[in-house]
Amino acid sequence: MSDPAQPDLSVRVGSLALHNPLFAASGCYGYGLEYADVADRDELGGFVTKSLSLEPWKGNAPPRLAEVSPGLLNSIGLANMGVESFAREVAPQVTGGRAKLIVSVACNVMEEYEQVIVRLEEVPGIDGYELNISCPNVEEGGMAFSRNPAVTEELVARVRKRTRRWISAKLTPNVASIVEGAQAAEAGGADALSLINTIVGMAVDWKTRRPRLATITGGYSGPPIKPVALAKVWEGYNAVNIPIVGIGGIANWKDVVEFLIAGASAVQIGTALYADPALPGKIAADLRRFMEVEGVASLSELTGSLDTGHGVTVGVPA
Amino acid sequence: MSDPAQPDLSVRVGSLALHNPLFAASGCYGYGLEYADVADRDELGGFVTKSLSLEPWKGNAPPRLAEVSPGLLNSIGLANMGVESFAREVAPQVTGGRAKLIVSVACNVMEEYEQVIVRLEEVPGIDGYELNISCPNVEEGGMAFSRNPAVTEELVARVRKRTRRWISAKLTPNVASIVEGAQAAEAGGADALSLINTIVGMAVDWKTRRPRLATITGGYSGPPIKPVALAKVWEGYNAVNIPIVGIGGIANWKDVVEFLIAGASAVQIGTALYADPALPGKIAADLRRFMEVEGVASLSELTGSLDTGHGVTVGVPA
Amino acid sequence: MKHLEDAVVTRNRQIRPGIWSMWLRAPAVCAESRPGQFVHVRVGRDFHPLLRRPLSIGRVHEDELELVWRIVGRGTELMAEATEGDAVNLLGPLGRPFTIDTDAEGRILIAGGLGLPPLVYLLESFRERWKKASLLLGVRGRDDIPLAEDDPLLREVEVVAERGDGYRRGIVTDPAAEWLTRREHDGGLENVALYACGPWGLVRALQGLIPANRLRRAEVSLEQQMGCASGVCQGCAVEVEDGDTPYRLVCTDGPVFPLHAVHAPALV
Amino acid sequence: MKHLEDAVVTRNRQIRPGIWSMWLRAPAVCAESRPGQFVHVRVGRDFHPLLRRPLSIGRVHEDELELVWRIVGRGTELMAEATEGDAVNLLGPLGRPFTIDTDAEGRILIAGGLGLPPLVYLLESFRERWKKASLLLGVRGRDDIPLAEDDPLLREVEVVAERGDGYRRGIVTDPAAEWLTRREHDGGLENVALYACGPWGLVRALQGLIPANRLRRAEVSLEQQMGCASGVCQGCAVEVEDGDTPYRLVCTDGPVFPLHAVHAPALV
Ligand SMILES: Cc1cc2nc3c(=O)[nH]c(=O)nc-3n(C[C@H](O)[C@H](O)[C@H](O)COP(=O)(O)OP(=O)(O)OC[C@H]3O[C@@H](n4cnc5c(N)ncnc54)[C@H](O)[C@@H]3O)c2cc1C
Ligand SMILES: Cc1cc2nc3c(=O)[nH]c(=O)nc-3n(C[C@H](O)[C@H](O)[C@H](O)COP(=O)(O)OP(=O)(O)OC[C@H]3O[C@@H](n4cnc5c(N)ncnc54)[C@H](O)[C@@H]3O)c2cc1C
Ligand SMILES: Cc1cc2nc3c(=O)[nH]c(=O)nc-3n(C[C@H](O)[C@H](O)[C@H](O)COP(=O)(O)O)c2cc1C
Ligand SMILES: Cc1cc2nc3c(=O)[nH]c(=O)nc-3n(C[C@H](O)[C@H](O)[C@H](O)COP(=O)(O)O)c2cc1C
Ligand code: FES
Ligand code: FES
Repeated sequence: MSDPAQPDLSVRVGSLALHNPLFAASGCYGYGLEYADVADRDELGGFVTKSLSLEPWKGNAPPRLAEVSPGLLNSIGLANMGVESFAREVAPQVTGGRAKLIVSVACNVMEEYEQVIVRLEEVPGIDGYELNISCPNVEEGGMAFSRNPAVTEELVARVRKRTRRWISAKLTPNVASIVEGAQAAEAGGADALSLINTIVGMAVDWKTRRPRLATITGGYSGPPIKPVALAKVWEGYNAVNIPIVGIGGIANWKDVVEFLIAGASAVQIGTALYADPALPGKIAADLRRFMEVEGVASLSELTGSLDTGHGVTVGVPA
Repeated sequence: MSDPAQPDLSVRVGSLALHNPLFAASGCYGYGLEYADVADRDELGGFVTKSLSLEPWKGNAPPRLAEVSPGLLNSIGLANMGVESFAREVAPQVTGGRAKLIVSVACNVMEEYEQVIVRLEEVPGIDGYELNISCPNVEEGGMAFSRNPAVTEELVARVRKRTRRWISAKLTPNVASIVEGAQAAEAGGADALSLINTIVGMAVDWKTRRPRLATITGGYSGPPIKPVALAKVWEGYNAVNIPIVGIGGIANWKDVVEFLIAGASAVQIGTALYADPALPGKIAADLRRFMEVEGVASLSELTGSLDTGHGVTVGVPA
Repeated sequence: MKHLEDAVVTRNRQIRPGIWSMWLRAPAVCAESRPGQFVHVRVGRDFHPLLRRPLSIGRVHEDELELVWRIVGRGTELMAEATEGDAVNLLGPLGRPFTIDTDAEGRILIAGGLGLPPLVYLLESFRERWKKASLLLGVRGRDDIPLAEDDPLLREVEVVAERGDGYRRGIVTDPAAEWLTRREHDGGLENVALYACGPWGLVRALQGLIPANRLRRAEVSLEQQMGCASGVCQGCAVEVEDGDTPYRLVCTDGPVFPLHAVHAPALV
Repeated sequence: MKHLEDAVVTRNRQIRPGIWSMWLRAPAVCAESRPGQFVHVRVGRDFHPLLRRPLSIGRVHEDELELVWRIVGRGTELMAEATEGDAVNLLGPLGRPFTIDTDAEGRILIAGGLGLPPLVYLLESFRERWKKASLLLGVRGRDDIPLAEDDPLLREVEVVAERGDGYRRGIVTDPAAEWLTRREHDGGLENVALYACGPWGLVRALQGLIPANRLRRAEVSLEQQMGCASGVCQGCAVEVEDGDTPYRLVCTDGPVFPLHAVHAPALV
């Protein structure tokens, strides 16, 4: 509950108003119920569900996780319950709180994105969608969608026709430049961009000579990817006019402030939730302290406030 | 000095024979003289010089380094003495040892690569060239070269015409797929590929709201990039027939073994040298122990030995 | 219901070379814990290591529980550095426990190495109600027994050691096979419940030893790399043939599964 | 010639809140060290933190040297945890020292905060040969003096504190300006050598206070983020107007530069 005497953490991400800038990231908070015993969902500004597909997906062969100190590789393969179970059984339990409910959608083919959205439009209380077009762990679709700007634009545009709800396009960092994809999503009608999904990585067991993930490569997440994510947020911020949700390696309030300064309007916390499901509440408290101490009236004034001073973009070698 | 009773660490990288698989990476060992007081150059299989351009380059504005625990961001901007000073003053002092001398070359335009090579061809004792077409810290050329397969191929082919010496093309990981660039370099006549250069990253000072590098973004290196580098080496290994030199986050002998298993024929140690210039000698000793304990007769048998077993490539979601 | 609880270390000591036993005061976790469940332990500070470490709940005495582990990496090493009074954050109790089968007439518990702690917990909970339950433990040698030499419980465990070391020499499936044969003769296997925990080698051997459906119940506790330990990340999948999908989650569907339904992963 | 030397801690103590002094036995480094040089210190184990930390060489007594630092982050924190007998790997001595100008007739040393250690070293080396050298130190308050309260050297330093705290209240450029004015009257400035080390604010103030080329010599020691500290990475560039390129490396061209040639970086 926000104390009126305390700093107000609220931010807007386009049409989406959040009581604080902290989302739980897709795949790191289940469907919103799993951590209910140990953490108050309403301490989050919002949460993004595990990506849902039209039918349930079983995911990839195990092992699906490898810790690579101090980060994580995963090859889950979008194992999920499918839109129908979510819409019927889960959604009624997770709507209506202070935390906005953003449903992530991931499919193999464009038509299915539309079908899933059509089904979700029947469910009241959903605050928006995140189109996961950036999963590195599936053979068809996934990351390939967001690597192709034309496909990105068409996909977003098709979904846009099906809903008035908030839409964010979640893009992959595994590209030469995020600019084309970001502009394509904007052109397609996205309300926001979610940057970034995981980075392709790999781990090997030197003793057995086997890959540590059954799929050999997987998606890299956690604190080590923060510098890469910050660069993509900054790149995206300078390329589009829609707001950006920053994601990648966030584990404390300073990380949050850095993402905002680099151009994010809100952020998502992913892997760090596994270590501490109650982290968002702690970060929110820390952010209030930060605002007080530093005299920040509104978090949104931080967004894109990077002081490049005499800083130059990459210099021409003399 | 290699004891004949001890395991033999020698490997071949195409036509290049090394007494051990450890190179010092470009930019992390200067021109071969700077660490001479504290580490024996001949404990290296080879070393790659700081990238040289036709004229001396002054590099980017400071600050040029930001530690992002436990990795490093740099925006050096290829500050270097230029080929002439190297050829005249430095080369005579660093040739002729057991450690192979690989000269790295980086220019803004293709013609200059040729000019630098032509000059270096006059210098005896150089064992090969590494074409740095992947620097993220310069405005022209740099990373842009290796993001364009046609340019990569032409550049390698042009240099190929100028020299019979060993050539490796150093590629950027900041692309959607390394396959096209790798195949282009192979088609152009490269003897090997060096994978990877740094990953674009950024760091922000939350207090001052300033970027921690004057150039805002820079190149990310050190242990956190190892999973990304391993994935690129594996991707490259499966895409070309020329050998691969693995680079990225290597800090101990296990890292070396993992890179070999993933497809590298030799490796380069970069950022970790700043912490310990004497590291290569220690890793070489550890590799000997490893070979003895694990009964490995030759390191080259490790190259690409990844046991994918029933491991599948990324699975099709059911 | 699971808790996030700052448990307080009341004792932490090395009980065998590289094997540690820690007692923690954790009233909330203890109040709801059942044998076969585990806790997800926050080790280290900040996010080094990043993930928690899953450890089986060993004995539970009032509001204290025991964890027993072997040092295998940074996480387990850090846990060995904790001393009395330190706080250790636990997420738990987690997972589905062993089935306490009130109608079974024979109970055999089979542990391989560090698989012992949850079976010790199970044994103690059986003891409250029934006299008879046999606990077999297979180890390489004396140094691998996850009980201190001075632990009174050691007398209740039938140890089989590959190296002998003063115990019966052999592998744990030997006495297990004998027990089952004996049992088949006097009373039959139909009312027997078997509980196991240990490495994949043991799981496979037990699957070979005991034909499916001959026992009233045969359960095994599995391990898998874990992220969330709460059914969130879908990371801890194992192949288990007892549902409509080929995979089950160790953290929420398990760690206890029907012995015959589990498949060893390809990479093990 | 520089060395990689496993130095042994002979004493490590907190001398002011958050300020530490460590003495290390490091015969190889000590044998060749000169005032103004620094060592690159390996802190932590493995590669956490990844980089070494540069610290000025403070006093050198026989085969022991002193490091004095303020805890500002993980690296300096870890150094505070070292105790007598621990080994600390040093790379050094590094960089160009202050110029020991045998012909100068007046010597003024001006330190800001943690800029003191190299000037103390310089003062001691002057003392061997000449009586007179003035060392001025500017700090916020008593707690920021990088010398222990019981250190006899404290009596030889003219402390100026912003908060007073029993010392002259003000900033260090006040007594510096007075000293220079006095000197100008009796003897002139042409034979004076000035040595400084401190934050950029001090450097700028001194540049304003003393017109270029009025002194015989004015040198300042700079800091910059460092990677290799050996001229390898080109990471520690600063803008210095005394060569053909706009940048000079703090680790090899410096850390000591002509006062009037240095430019504060844009991001400071
Ligand atoms: C349900 C369950 C109960 C367990 N109970 C016990 C117990 O009572 N006693 C005991 O000694 N060990 C137990 N383990 C194994 C224990 O979790 C690992 O030994 C421990 O996580 C290793 O961590 P580390 O940092 O020391 O090793 P590292 O080598 O650093 O571990 C690296 C990564 O692998 C994971 N990991 C390594 N081995 C295992 C494993 N076997 N199972 C799951 N994750 C692993 C770690 O969590 C970490 O993510 C249990 C595992 C599970 C899943
Ligand atoms: C030549 C030289 C001499 C120095 N002498 C002293 C001294 O005698 N006493 C003292 O207290 N400090 C001195 N410093 C500053 C000292 O190096 C930093 O305070 C220290 O590196 C901070 O490390 P950290 O891990 O505690 O902080 P962190 O915040 O973790 O540092 C992060 C990164 O910034 C670098 N860094 C931070 N501050 C500085 C700085 N001012 N200069 C260079 N790198 C920095 C670190 O090396 C590291 O890479 C000197 C610096 C230089 C370049
Ligand atoms: C185990 C795991 C599963 C994930 N599943 C999804 C998913 O289903 N959909 C999605 O868009 N992102 C998924 N992600 C990516 C995260 O949402 C996030 O983009 C990424 O992990 C980077 O953030 P972090 O470093 O904070 O974890 C997953 C990440 C992890 C670690
Ligand atoms: C400070 C610095 C300077 C570098 N300069 C060059 C360079 O001039 N040419 C080049 O090809 N690579 C350069 N690199 C990249 C390294 O050679 C290497 O590819 C990269 O750092 C990854 O390896 P690492 O993680 O072991 O450092 C530089 C890296 C660093 C950290
Ligand atoms: S560990 Fe996350 S679902 Fe089991
Ligand atoms: S710190 Fe590497 S060149 Fe100075």
